[in-house]
Amino acid sequence: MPRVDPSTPEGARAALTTMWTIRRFEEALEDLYSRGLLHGTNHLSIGQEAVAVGVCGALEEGDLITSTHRGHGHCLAHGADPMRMMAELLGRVDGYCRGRGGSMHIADVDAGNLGANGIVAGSMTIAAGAALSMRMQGRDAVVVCFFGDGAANEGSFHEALNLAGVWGLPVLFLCENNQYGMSMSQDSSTAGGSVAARGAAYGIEGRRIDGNDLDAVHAAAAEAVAGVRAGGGPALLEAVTYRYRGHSKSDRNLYRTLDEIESWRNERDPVDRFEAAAVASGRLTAEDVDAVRAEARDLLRDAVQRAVRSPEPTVDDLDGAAYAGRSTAAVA
Amino acid sequence: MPRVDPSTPEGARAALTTMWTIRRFEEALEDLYSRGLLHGTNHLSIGQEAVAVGVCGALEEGDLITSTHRGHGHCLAHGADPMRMMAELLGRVDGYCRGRGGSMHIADVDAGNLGANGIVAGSMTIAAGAALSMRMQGRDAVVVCFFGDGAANEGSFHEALNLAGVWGLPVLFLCENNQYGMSMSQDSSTAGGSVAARGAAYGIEGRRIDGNDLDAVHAAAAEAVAGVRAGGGPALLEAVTYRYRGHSKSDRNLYRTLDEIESWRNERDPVDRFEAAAVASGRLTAEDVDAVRAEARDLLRDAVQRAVRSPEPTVDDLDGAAYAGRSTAAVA
Amino acid sequence: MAEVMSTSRAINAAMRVAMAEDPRVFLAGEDIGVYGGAFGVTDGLLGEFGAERVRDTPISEDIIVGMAVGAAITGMRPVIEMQFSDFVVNAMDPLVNQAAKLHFMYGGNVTVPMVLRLPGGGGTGAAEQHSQSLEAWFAHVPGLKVVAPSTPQDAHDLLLASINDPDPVVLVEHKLLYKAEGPVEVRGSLAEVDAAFAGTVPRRTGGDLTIVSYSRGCAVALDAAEALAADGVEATVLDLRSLRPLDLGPVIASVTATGRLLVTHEAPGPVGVGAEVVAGVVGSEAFDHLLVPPVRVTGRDNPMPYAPGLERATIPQVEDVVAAARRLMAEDD
Amino acid sequence: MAEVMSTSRAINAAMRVAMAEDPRVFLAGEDIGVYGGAFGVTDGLLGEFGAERVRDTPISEDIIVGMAVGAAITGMRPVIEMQFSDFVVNAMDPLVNQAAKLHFMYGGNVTVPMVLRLPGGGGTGAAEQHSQSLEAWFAHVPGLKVVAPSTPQDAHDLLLASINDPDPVVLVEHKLLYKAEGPVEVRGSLAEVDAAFAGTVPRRTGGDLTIVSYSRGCAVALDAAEALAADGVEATVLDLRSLRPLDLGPVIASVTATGRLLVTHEAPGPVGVGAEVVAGVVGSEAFDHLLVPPVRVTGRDNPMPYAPGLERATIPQVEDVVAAARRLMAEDD
Ligand SMILES: Cc1ncc(C[n+]2csc(CCOP(=O)(O)OP(=O)(O)O)c2C)c(N)n1
Ligand SMILES: Cc1ncc(C[n+]2csc(CCOP(=O)(O)OP(=O)(O)O)c2C)c(N)n1
Ligand SMILES: [Mg+2]
Ligand SMILES: [Mg+2]
Repeated sequence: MPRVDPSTPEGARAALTTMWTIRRFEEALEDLYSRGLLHGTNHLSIGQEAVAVGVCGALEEGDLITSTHRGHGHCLAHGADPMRMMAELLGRVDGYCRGRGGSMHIADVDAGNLGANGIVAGSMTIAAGAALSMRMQGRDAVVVCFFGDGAANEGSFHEALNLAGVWGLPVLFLCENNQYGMSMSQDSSTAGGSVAARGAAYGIEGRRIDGNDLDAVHAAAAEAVAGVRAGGGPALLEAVTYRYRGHSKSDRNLYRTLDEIESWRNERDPVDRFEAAAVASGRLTAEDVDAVRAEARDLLRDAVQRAVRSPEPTVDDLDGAAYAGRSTAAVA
Repeated sequence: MPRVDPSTPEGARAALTTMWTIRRFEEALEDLYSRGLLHGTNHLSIGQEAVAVGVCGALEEGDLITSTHRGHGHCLAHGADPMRMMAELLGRVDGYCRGRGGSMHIADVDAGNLGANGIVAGSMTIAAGAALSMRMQGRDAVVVCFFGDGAANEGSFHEALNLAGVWGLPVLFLCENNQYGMSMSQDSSTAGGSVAARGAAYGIEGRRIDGNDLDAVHAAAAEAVAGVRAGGGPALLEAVTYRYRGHSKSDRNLYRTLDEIESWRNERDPVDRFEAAAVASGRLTAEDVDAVRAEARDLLRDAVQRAVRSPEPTVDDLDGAAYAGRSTAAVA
Repeated sequence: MAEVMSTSRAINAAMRVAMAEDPRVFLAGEDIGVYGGAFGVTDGLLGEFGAERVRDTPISEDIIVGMAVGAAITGMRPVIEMQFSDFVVNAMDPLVNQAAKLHFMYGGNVTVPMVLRLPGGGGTGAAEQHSQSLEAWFAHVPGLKVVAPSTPQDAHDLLLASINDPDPVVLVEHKLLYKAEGPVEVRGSLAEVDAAFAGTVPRRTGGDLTIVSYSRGCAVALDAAEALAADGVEATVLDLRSLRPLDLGPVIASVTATGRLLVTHEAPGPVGVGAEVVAGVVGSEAFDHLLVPPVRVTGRDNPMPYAPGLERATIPQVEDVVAAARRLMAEDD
Repeated sequence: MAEVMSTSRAINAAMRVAMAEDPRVFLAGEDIGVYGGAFGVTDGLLGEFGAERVRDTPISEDIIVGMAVGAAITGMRPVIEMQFSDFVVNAMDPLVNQAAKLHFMYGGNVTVPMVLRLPGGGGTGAAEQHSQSLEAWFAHVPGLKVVAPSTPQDAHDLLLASINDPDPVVLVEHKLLYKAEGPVEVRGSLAEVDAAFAGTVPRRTGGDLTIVSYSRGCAVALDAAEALAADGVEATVLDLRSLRPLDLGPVIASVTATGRLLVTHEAPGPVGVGAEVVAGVVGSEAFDHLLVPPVRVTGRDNPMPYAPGLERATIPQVEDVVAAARRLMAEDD
């Protein structure tokens, strides 16, 4: 039974809360960055919330995910504490990685998030291995492997889908197609033009879905996960969505038009759409929506306040930290 | 106009001569090896002659090929001198690589063979680059990239087909599907079960053909090459064939049955089939066939005799040889 | 003639010179076109030379480098950018098994004139997978050449020399140097720069101590030398510039004079370039002139962490070099 | 208890012990099942443990290693074979950016207990792309451990210790050692072998000279030492066994006594493991005891050629080590 069922009032409320939490989280990062409190770079998922929330909501306790450089949404949707994520981004000891990993490398293993990855497609082979592991241990878990449209052109994509295919591994490959890999449009980088269609090359039926429709994402993911869990082998979904912000801090948005961005934001925003759908279907009232928004805002405000109070790691924290066992330093 | 047209008597004779040259070449290697005169390992293409000869015959002057670890056939079919190949395998200075490369690394650049490659799928990305190069130089040439069924599971396959697809590069990807990648059957290693079908993932129409029917291979290759040359972008052919010998010297043939080998050898041998077809269609007489066989035998005998007389390289030959320009040794 | 410009502009100018002169030269990499590259190094070149010669690629590092090999052996002169040097891990086959070996392995029948630009190093908060200094690997591989400029002028010249080189060259670029400025004489043509010049050069001279580095390490070394000078310790600072081949002659000569050797670089110490410098020097005639054991000041032996304090602790700082140099001076005078 | 067996049998026996004891241990690689691996090392294990635990993979090195990382961080203990070490170039991302970094980068929340077996080295006529010794790369990477056995017993024990290790371990196997025989005590369980033992050990002792090597280089070094002994020169031969961490204590102690250091390995010299050994020793208290400059006898600095004479010339031979040792003895007595 999935953790969040948006067709129910409680589920709809939970899903909307998480979508707003993600959006507010990303906005809080922008704010911290502009105030010079955040270093490094980060990749925001504003506009893509329905994919993370729809998919992770369709999972069960014990299911695993692997995430990407644009992973804050996946992480939150899979149950992470915003305070600990924020602490990680601020480089503090209460961060999920004790401040060692930062935005691109948040792992929340207790919740089943095996980790974001700074390497495009880097987590795809790891996801296949985790899926094999679940099967060899007789665990019923499904692994969801998030990846971008750009990642689908890496050799790792191919090797992962092929191995998952021949070994029938319980993994759902979830392409979050926000239509650009940094500056390259999917058309200019992807022969054939479709990630979903590539599934056929591996005997996997790929499906393209509207990634900005939370209900649709949830339904498609739930169906795919059920098939995978039932032993049907890997599945592939391509959720079409859009990122409003630049790829990262260095992006001048020269490769797309403002009109394009505006039209997605104004006409297809996943949060707006879900609020409207949930109210129209009677799952939520307008008051519920207001309450959820306020809740997310307060949650984030609190998370930031607590995160900034977390101490910075000290250099001793590095001693022996590269190894779980006997470290280099111990002998050399 | 292709270099060899097997539908004509002259073309049929030329094609048969090359097929026999390849087979005799491989047999000569077995003989040298069993007499302790050949070191290292080698990968024989006995049984696969129709692919190399059919495809290379369909090319024009100036067209390029890239080859694999099982490349003797490609090399001969693309115009190499058996004496210089043999000298290479014997590690002599008259070898194509001055004895430095051996069986897996014969390049005959003057004839347009950019080289065999010891890395499975290693030449696939190189072929794409060569194709780009031809186009940027305004040359009309087509590049044929030979690769095995096993190679189709490497990430390089994916990246090569994708790039060739998006950039519309003039390359024919020619999968020589001998049904095994060392010990792994295509079924057990290849999700989806077909290399040709993978073309669709890149917007390329792949075709599976009978790789033991020289006329069919030639026709399909000629058509594909013409399309590529006309600017149609990359093409993909999967020629189904079979290797009679073990993968290499260490092979105990535990992964297949003797029956399977025998049935291919007895019922589908490409040389037998072409001889029968050519005689039946009146392109060759039985006497022609005998003459061709004798010619190939004599050619190889002569090649071996001359190759063994070629001197071994001396150590000076290594000085500065790793660099075309100023070498490390010159400064350090 | 020389004008002040940043390292990234100096590299950009070198690409412009080479492309204007030689139609065989082309660029390829991820987001190098309209985006101008993750660090803006190729900015403007798409407009000037068009999409055939400034090629945005899919996110496919293996074929970016493999494609370059195929183009190079058939007459082109590709100049390739890895968006971050860390991603070259996805292209080690075309680089090491192909580019480095084909000329030798094919008996001299092909040459592989390609340049691989690798923006590397830490200090930007990009963490473990976007901050590595991997040059030791390439310096270990016969068939490759490896250069690592520390000044805008050298970045300009070494890129031109690399493009002119018949062999595959890895250009180690440090991300923190991109914005560093200096006087640059923009060359008029490829031929103006001779590859043979890429040897070790002094950046400062002093008789007490020899400090060797390359890439961004030179700035650290120079700052340390200034701090030491305030104490009356005069160091020679040598910039290797080329890591393969490695030009140890000037290092040996300097150590013979000073008797003290300190090598610093950002990459971790074990089996790093510093080990080669030390081993090369002690294996030479300078051995007899060494007064104290040579010392290495290298990156901490852990992946590059994200938190600013940890990152700083992982990268050798001026004070680390100064402290090590002081210990060297204190020993065994 | 000990029986004489080849290195490949000793490795095979270690896999059997580990798999029988620990259900988390499984094998994966190309043609390791019915074929028994390109070098027969996994022969028989498929029959014994079945296809779920002895997994033939497609020819896809990136995912062989990446899959192992994913399995390791979720509770399994994969033991992976690269068919030839040269193909690890296709798997450098999962090895270096993932396996080596995840434990650190994720703040200790995961461990990566995997073993990567790398059959490497030349001498088989397999030429440039099937003969490399790439261990210097891995020894440079924090987060990896690297061991390189020279005897069948060590191959057995180090594999067991590696499987028992919570960190990713690269096991450097030399193809020419597979058939080399020696006495092996097959262990009864994983726990019998303590990872901490993997330090440097003497294979021979002598007071005139310290020769350091690892993997197949130890056999060359020992033969050279015997030849030198015939001349009255007694060498200590030290086997490093572990390249990361590197246990230089015994090397430093020995050099302090002998005053002469020779390091030999098959990999090319520049930025190789030998450089680290030399730099580590001269950076230690042994510095003051060195009578002559340390010397490295390494692979020739070119790709491994095919022709037997050229291949031989590229790999350090016993006579090369002997000649270098004689020069060392002749200097500065
Ligand atoms: C192997 C690798 N190549 C390149 C990069 C640089 N890079 C980071 S994100 C990115 C774009 C990825 O596009 P996509 O997969 O569509 O994900 P999105 O950013 O759109 O979420 C690139 C090129 C990287 N991190 N890793
Ligand atoms: C990258 C790489 N992985 C593995 C190998 C070892 N190997 C050599 S040939 C071969 C089988 C290749 O199968 P296929 O592509 O079908 O070619 P075939 O041998 O059947 O001609 C393997 C696994 C290699 N040479 N390179
Ligand atoms: Mg995208
Ligand atoms: Mg095959």
